[in-house]
Amino acid sequence: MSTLSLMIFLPIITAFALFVTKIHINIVKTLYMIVTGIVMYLAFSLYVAFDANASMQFIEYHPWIAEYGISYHIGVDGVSLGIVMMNAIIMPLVAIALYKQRDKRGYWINLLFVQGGIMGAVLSLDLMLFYLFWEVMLLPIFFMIGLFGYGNKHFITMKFNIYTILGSLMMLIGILYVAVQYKGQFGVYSFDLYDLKNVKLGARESFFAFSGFMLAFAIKIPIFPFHTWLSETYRSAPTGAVIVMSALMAKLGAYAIWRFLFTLFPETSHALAPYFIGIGLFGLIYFGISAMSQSHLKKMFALSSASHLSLVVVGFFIYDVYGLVGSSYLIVAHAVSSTALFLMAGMLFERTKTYHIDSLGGIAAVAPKFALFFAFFALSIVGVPLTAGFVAEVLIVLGAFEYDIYVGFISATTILLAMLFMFKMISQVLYGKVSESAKNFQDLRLHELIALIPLALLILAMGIFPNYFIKKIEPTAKSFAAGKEAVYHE
Amino acid sequence: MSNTFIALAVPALLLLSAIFILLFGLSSYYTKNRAYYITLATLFIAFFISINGIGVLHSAEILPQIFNSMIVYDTFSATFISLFLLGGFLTLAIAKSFVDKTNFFTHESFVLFLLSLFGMVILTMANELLTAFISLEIASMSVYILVGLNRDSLKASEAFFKYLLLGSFAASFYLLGMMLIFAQTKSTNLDVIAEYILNTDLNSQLLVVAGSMLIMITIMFKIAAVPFGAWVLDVYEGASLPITAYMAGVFKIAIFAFALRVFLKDYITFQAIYDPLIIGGALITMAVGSLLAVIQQSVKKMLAASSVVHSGYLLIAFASTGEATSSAASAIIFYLFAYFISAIGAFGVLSYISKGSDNLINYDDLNGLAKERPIIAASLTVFMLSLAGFPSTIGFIGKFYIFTSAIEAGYTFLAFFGALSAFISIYYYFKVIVHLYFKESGHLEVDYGYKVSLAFIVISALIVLWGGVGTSLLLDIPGINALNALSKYSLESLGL
Amino acid sequence: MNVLTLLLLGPLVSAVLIFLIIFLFSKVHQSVYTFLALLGPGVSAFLALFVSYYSYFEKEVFSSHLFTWLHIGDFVVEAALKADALSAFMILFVAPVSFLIHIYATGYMDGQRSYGRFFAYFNIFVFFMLLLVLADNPIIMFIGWEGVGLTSYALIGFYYEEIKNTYAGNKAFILNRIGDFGFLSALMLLFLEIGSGGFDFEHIFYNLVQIDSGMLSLIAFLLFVGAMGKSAQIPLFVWLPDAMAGPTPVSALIHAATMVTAGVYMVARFAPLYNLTPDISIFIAYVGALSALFAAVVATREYDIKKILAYSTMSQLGFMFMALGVGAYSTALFHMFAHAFFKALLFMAAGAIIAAFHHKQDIRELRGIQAPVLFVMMYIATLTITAIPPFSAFFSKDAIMSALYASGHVEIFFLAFVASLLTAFYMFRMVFVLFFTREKKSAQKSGASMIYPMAVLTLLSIFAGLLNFPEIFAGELNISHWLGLAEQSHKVPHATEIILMGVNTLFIAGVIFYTYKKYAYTDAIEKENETSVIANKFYVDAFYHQTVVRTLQAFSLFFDKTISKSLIDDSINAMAFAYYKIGKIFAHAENGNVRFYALYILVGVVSGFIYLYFLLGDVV
Amino acid sequence: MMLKAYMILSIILFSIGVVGLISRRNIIVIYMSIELMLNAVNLSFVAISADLGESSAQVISLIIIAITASEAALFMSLFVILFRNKASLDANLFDMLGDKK
Amino acid sequence: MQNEIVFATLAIITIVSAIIMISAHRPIDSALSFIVTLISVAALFGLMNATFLFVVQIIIYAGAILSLILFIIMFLNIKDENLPDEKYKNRWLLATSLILTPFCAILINLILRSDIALEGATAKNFGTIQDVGLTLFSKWVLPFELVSILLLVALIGAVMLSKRGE
Repeated sequence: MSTLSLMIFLPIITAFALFVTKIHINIVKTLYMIVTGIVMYLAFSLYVAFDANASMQFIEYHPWIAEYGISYHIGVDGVSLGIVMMNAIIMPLVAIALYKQRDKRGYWINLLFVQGGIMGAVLSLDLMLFYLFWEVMLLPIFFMIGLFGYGNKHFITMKFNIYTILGSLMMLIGILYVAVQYKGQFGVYSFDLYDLKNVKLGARESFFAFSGFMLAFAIKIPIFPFHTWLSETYRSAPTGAVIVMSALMAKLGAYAIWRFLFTLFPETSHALAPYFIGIGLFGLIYFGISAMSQSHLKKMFALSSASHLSLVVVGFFIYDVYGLVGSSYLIVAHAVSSTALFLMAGMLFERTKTYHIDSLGGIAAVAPKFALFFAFFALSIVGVPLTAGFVAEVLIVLGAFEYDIYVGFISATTILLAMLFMFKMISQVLYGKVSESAKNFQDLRLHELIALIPLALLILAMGIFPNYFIKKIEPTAKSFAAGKEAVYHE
Repeated sequence: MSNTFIALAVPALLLLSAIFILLFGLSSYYTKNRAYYITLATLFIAFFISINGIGVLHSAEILPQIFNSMIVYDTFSATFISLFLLGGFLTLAIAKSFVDKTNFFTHESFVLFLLSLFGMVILTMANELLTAFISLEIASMSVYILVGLNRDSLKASEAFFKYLLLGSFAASFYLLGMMLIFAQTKSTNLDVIAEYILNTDLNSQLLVVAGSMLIMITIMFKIAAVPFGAWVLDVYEGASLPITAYMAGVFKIAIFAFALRVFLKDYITFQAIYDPLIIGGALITMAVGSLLAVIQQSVKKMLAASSVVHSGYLLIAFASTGEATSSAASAIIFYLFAYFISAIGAFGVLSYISKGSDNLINYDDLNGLAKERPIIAASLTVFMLSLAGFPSTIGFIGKFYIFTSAIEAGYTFLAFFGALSAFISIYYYFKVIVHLYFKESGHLEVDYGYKVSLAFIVISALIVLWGGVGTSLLLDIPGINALNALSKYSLESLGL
Repeated sequence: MNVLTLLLLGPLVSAVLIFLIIFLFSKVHQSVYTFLALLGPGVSAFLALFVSYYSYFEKEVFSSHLFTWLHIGDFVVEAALKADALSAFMILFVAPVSFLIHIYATGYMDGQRSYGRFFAYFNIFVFFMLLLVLADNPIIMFIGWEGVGLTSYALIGFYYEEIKNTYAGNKAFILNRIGDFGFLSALMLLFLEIGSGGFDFEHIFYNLVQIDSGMLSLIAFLLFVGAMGKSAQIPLFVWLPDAMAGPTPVSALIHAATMVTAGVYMVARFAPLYNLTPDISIFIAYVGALSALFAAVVATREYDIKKILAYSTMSQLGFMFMALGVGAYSTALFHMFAHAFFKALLFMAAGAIIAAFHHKQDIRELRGIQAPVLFVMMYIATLTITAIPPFSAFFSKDAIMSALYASGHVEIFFLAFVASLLTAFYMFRMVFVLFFTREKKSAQKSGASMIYPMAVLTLLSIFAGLLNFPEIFAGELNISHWLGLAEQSHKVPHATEIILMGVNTLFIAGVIFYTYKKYAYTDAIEKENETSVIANKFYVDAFYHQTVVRTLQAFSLFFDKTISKSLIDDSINAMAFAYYKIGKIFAHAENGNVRFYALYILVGVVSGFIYLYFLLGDVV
Repeated sequence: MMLKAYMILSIILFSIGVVGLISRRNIIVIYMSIELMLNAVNLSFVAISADLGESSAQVISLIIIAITASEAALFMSLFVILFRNKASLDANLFDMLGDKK
Repeated sequence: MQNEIVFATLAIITIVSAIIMISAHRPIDSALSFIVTLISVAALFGLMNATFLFVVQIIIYAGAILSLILFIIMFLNIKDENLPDEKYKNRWLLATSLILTPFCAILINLILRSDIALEGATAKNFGTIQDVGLTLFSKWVLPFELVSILLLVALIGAVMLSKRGE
């Protein structure tokens, strides 16, 4: 079994094994740590072995459902590498940070499961395989919210689930449509991405198929106006699930736009790009401003994520090297930052039993380390220099300016938007008089520090030495952008 | 084993066993358990005989001189016969607790059970309308009676009443249709009718068209397509759980098997005429079924209503048989298998936890089951996911085939509506999961016992999962590809 | 190790070490922090002098290539430092002043709980400031630019127990970032126009001619937006007075000597660009003039000692921008140079007063303090700022005035003139109110670590003017020559210049006299009306609050509650609910009556037949 | 032969049966309506047989009569059960199942 | 011609009695008029020379099934007050007839348009027991056997359902 397959199936199989056996929670946690540790090791070795001058590599191919040309076809390139790395790094860290909190087997099993699912979805190069993982990774989240969430969790997890699946099903129809057209043109069925991109579709058909895909991705990301599940879901979800959703799954939606839409429907993507750039820019501003009036910490972060993801969408649809690299970079950067922030929000809740910004305050006085990290991560979301987000935003803005000067200006507002709510929030949560709920606030524990420090260092490293990371993405982005040129000039 | 032998041995075995139990029931050696195990053993043996007929291409009329070419044993029927037998076996095996705990499962009920299977076996082999009708009636009547088995229950009696009345009503349409066809073609043999249709123009086919439609209506009634299937909720509600499972899982497949044969042999020429009707039927069936399923408070009725939706999906594929014959038809076969195993599992779980009561199993009755019985809960979850068409289960592959065939036939909008109703189905299927896992239980922990029933539930769940991801890459167990091949062979054996 | 690298990293290393110590050890003696805090800036200050020395005398250009920051396609950003004359000039005062203020701060912050944290931030600030100044390309400069804003934010809100302070920090950073928005946009445009030819300053200026003039103006304007934010010019100035919430050394270092001057530096750095866009240059001059005047007017009705100084900073920056606007770059820079010393001195003195008086800041409450040393220093600094000869600012301001006059924009000159008179008024108002009183209050004595840096700065304030001694006094304009910027030289005849100087000084002296009459030993200050337009800063803050903040909040609520919740979410829920309701209606059809079920079947059959009829109707 | 006339009569009888089945609440009448429908079909079969001069169709109708008989058996027991339960044979009374609530 | 007149008479009797059957209030009336229908159908069988079917119709239908129905009516001792109060019976009849009319009309239309009538030569022994029996056992033996199983099922069912619970 290759590295990639191992990274996909080791967590899933372990999750199954843990599910059917009844073992002590401590062993479950230990196994979780071991498995995610192995995955992380594999991911690092993958990163090292990854050839920075090539695009798609580590390809693995086996036929699966022969009749329909569905195969187990996986591979990794510069962009997916980022998400793979995030997935591999975040999962163990989440566990370290929450080690003491969660004494439920289901929590860890679901997390393992979702890790495998996301890994599979990222690496898939076959549309059915992708769809399989795309849907499967939803299930653990559904369970996690329903089992370990807060508030009106049953309704919310259901709504989230239904909403997401609506998109997925439309995507399924899109996939099938393209595959059937392929059969019509080439005589055999195939769901392989590289086969299907040869399909010639009429403008109308292409548009509808595109819409099917896009709906799935738009809901998952989410972009305006498919975002209404977002803030309630984030509010209700337990920390682990929120992190997975915001740091990985939402990013996967953006990634999928790039991987599938741009490959399958280059012309349509190009033709519709202005609209999506428009929606993205609108979302960027809309979510940013919406976040201003939130009093719930997680809802605010949710909208902030949405705002940034809209920017990612803009970056992808700009479709040049800067936009692509910038968006890929922002995916990773924001994943790290939001992981850390949601983790810390979870810690905050564990200590104060509230997420309400109004009832918090003065934490810096009682827990300086906490305050330091919290502020740091919040600022990294804002995209201050020397953090990863800054690099990404500069690149996207550059791409946006290259695309169109007005698009450039609007996308440059990203450096303003996050501040509008983030700073007030920092002030209210960390500073001021010590609030009632923060009186007995315990500063960061050792295991929490162990989880947060690598994230902080990663953010800094990516902000200070971006070139080292971007080198791995660049060839992929370039080959795609070159493809775009071909489309333009056809 | 020669095919003729299989074709004769299986129904004969069922019939003889039925008669044996009927007589055995009068003797003093009789206990319910023995009759139960004899039935199981019969089904098991019959199943093992019948699976010899699948996977290889063959088609032959059985004793054409004596039976006047009225029955045909081909891979198609072999496949379905194996399915019924497996289904009957699983239903009965899972229903062990139910059988034990109730007093209305007498020896006659086993007889009827076997006879209904006998009817279905003949039905799939039938190549002639009257034979088909009689065998359908054998199966139906047995099921009517099985529905009304619990005479003390008002619900069961009422369900029996409705099913019988409406069933007879629908059957008379079948006969009327048969009469019209006969009036025109002078035959009831499917092959002869097909030949007639091929050799004449539409002017000489007026009554064939009308009669075929009447027969189609009977089929629609049996598969509970809207507006003919209003009975289904009430009857499923009134019947005891194993019987509901049997109806939903096995009996329905038998109807579809027959319908598929009739469609592919005769109707296919009329595709242009019937397609709008079938499409309309599919759309309205999915729409109404979804609406009804959403509002149900009890899991059993929800499953009943959702079985209507599943019929809608199958109608999509039926509509597509004209343009994309091979993929649509094999999609139907695959989907039938997928639905069959999932429905049997789902109803089986319900019957397992209802322990013989005629409870409807409301959603709230499932609360907290995951804590007390994680395996049962997980299995039910798997079945729900499969019914909902969630990837990694067999139900997804089934839907995948159906939608693909619809698109291939040019009915992309049908696939779209199918996806929409699948989307709505997420709500009611996941509601079960919500109750299983998320709600606190209100009742005390109960011991259900019956490891055997449990084992078969789990086996069904594993089949469902394996059918969704199975591949011979990992283990040398037949996976999706094998199932595909199976449906392809059975299709080819119809000689299209 | 490269000199510049060391110069840059010194403060950073200090900061990181301090952070580590805070983090790892709970109790450390304060002297450890003091040592570390002074080590980095000390090294930097020393090296800065070294670099400037070589730059000045040997015309040596130092440079250092650290690593490739980013390389995608054409977008190559090297993390490289370069100390050409302009940069060397900047670090000449930035680093030493920083060092001095560090020393001062060790006294000012003595014994405070967050002593270590303060110096960590302080050192990071110095690092970013040096990065800004030394950067060889605009992107790295932008990092430093943003970095100083960030640390400024942290330092303004340093006393976070009072949440208002942190809000002041927020405000500062947000307004700064509005400026950065312009800066960043300008850089992006610049890159897209000529970035493929290399994106360090040298190549940029070399390729400037390729850009068409409209775009060039846009870029120039956007760059200046950045400068507006950073240097607190109209309309982005409102953060500066609020920023006085930070500890006084912060005000001295960041909001007087270094960070706020970054805007000036940036415009000067892009002098080749601005030379090509005269419209924008004049615009800058106007903005500067208005800012200078506005700040001066507001300062006349201000009572908070630090805010008076803050407005005076803004006003002085306005002078610098006026000079920049008319192309007198080195003059502006020279004024900035002088300003760094006397303004830092003013702030430090004010800080000492505040520290001595239980952290009161209202000049009416501080009246009559007894601190002779502080008085002398403050007095000298005040004389400097009002441009009384022979203090340094006299030369710089005079140069500005004559440049303005020479440029032919008399209106600007006039505005500047009024502003300079007002400067004299409000500065002396402050001094007279503070020190020239009948009743006396005794103060705590300031520590040595505070006094000595101030003494050094006092000397510098007095003598810094020597460095750019104008020709009129037989000087050689050393700095101007050293910098060698592409200036638009507006020469005025010496006679005119002398007249200007004379008139100017005379008027200023008159104003001082008037002020003396009005405030010294009187209680005029008590009688002033606090509700006037001026005392309310022309309601600019309120205006911003009403228009921008309120609007944003209203939008936020509108988006979140009306659009997201009511419009989208509720309609989705309503759809689900409606669906359920329709289901209920169908449940009525499913009424359990078998005859109805039969009827449905019949309806199905009949409709099927009607369909058939229409299909087969015309067959025969 | 008047095959078409017989068939039309048969259709009319069938329709009357359908009308009776749906309109009447008395279950016995309903049952008789079903019998009428089957008989109508039989009539046609015999007519076809006579028209063809071949007796296959008669055999079919014979078999249908047998099927009718078996249905009759079930209906008889149904009457007994229903009457036992509710002391009435009103079809409208049996609506316990269903979603009316 | 003679045949036509007889047919028309019988047809009218059949239809009228069928209508009475479905509209009579008391089941016993319905049953009696149903007997008339069945017998006239049997007469129609006779008219077509289907003698065996004629006999079977009378014996099984008019004889067995109808007596069974009458027996049940008597056995259950259905009194008038047990009868459903069919207030809207006539409306229902009318409405259903209206709904059904298109079905009926279209089918009749199709029959009239179709080319079914062969007017084949009638064999000498047509419709006799010999003729029918030979056809039954040569061509239709399988349905015949199956019907026996069907009857078995019905038998078991009837016994099961009707026997008293223990």
